[in-house]
Amino acid sequence: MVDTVYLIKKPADFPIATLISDNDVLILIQDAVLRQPSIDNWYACKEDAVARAIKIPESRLLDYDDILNLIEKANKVVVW
Amino acid sequence: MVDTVYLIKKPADFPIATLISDNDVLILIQDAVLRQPSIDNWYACKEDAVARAIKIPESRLLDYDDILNLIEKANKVVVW
Amino acid sequence: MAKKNAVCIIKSNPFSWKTFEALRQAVGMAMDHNVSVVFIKDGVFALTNWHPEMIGVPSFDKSIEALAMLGGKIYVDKNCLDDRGIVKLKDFGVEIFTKSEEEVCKLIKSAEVVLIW
Amino acid sequence: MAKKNAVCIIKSNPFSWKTFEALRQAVGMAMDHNVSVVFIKDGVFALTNWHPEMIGVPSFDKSIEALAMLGGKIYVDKNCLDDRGIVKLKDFGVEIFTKSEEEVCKLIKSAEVVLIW
Amino acid sequence: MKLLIIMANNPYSSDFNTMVKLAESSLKRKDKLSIFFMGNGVYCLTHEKLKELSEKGAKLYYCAHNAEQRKITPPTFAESSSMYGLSKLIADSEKVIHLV
Amino acid sequence: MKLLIIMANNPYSSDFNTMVKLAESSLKRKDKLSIFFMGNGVYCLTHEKLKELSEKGAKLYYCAHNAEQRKITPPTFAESSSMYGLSKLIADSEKVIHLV
Repeated sequence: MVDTVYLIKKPADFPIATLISDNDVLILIQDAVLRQPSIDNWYACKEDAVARAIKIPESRLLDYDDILNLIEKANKVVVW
Repeated sequence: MVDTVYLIKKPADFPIATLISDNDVLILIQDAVLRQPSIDNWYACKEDAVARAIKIPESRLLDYDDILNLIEKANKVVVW
Repeated sequence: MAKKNAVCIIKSNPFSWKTFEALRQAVGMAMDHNVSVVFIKDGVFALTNWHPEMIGVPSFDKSIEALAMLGGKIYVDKNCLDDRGIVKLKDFGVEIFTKSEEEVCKLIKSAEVVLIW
Repeated sequence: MAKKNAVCIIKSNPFSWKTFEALRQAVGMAMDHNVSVVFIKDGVFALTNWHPEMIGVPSFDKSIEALAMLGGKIYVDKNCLDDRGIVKLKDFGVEIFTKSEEEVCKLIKSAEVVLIW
Repeated sequence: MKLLIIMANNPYSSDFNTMVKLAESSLKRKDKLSIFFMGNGVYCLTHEKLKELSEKGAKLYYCAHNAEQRKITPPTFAESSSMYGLSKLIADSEKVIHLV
Repeated sequence: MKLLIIMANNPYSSDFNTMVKLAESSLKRKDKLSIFFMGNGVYCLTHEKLKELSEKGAKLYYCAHNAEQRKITPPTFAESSSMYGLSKLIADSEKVIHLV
């Protein structure tokens, strides 16, 4: 069960650390794919990573359909 | 004699350190007035500082006429 | 139509049009929803005695008043004020509540809609 | 009309329209002036094999070619490449010179016009 | 799902690409999609992509005040609205994506 | 002095205020002032402040390509130009202030 999906737009511009719990998911989009976070529950927008030629493990990559599926199942989505 | 006038727009977004020589002048404008640099040869745009209620010593403040006078006398102006 | 708990987080400094638009949005929402506006990071400068008209930005004082009148709540992160050496807030004629970072997190977690500016 | 030494510094990453406009500007200037374009900081990503069309941004390959044809010089800060783990540049069919930070500074100091993007 | 995208950034920003791609994907999965343009987002109203999204089923709204302020002539397929209209859209949506 | 301001940012940015204030001050000291609008800077063309600057003596130019792309109808007091036109302006200027 996903509580909050956080969409992160800028490199290393993460929400307040205490805000993220185990049930939350971070998705790096746009330039945020340039730096990878040190926490565990993160994914990246596949198209934004591939377009920028940034290597991110396949298992971390989500296409837009995946992102919308996650958002639908979550309690809310926050673009940080 | 002023060589280069650097106009700085964002807080702490200074030019490469080795670029600034004693004959150069840094002028903080816009949001750059929020953080004061540690080097010596800097000024701030008076209106931008006063508008943001940021306290900067009067001797460091330049109005737009002062800024243009400095730019005219300098070899060049660079908006970093 | 559902009345929602909406939280508007203002994290950017107010020295452009962003905060003005954010507060206009918050006022609109306060007519239907429970709205909390929270100033964090450089957003806290919005509550100081600065002079928007000097830099070509409109004042949002009226939005702050309207927000309070419509029952919206205004919060500011205490740590972010301290970090910036801000000791005195401007008197908007409305109550501004200080919160700890932990309390801000709780507010965000319990919200149904969160809009970050 | 004076022919000038102009330096265009591209420090922002290329993943929006900025670099595209910067290079269009550099090509225009190269018709009259000695133009050097220098990629520093995240600007160096412009020289990798990325895919602008995937994110709705036009390719600037033609501008790079035109710039070189008009005698413009293209430089990249070696340190900035290393910091980002970039080992291989895209082949634009034009020569791209690597420079040290010190050399970049010299270039800026000796220029008459400096445009930062 | 009932999805609302609030777009407050200009058409030459990365947010524009994100908006278009999320919208296209959302329409493909038969979401009920609304997009609200405000602030510099009203500059998107004259972009050809919007007509496409509208034809595919997205409902487009804009803050009339912001459009007038920026002297934009909005296309007929977008609906004039206000901050109060946005409030109603938020009430009717299950998820809100705020791009600014 | 002969001053050129290149404006590549929108009218709701801090750069807009900087441009207006520098321009007003420059005109007061009888500079020969040119302002060139490109990229998102062409969105400034419909702002009322520009007419004022033009009447006070500023010469205004814009990249016609960028204006067309953004579907802006430029005012008659601004002159249609190009990147090559900008190059000529740079040649003729003593100082260039680049706002982007």
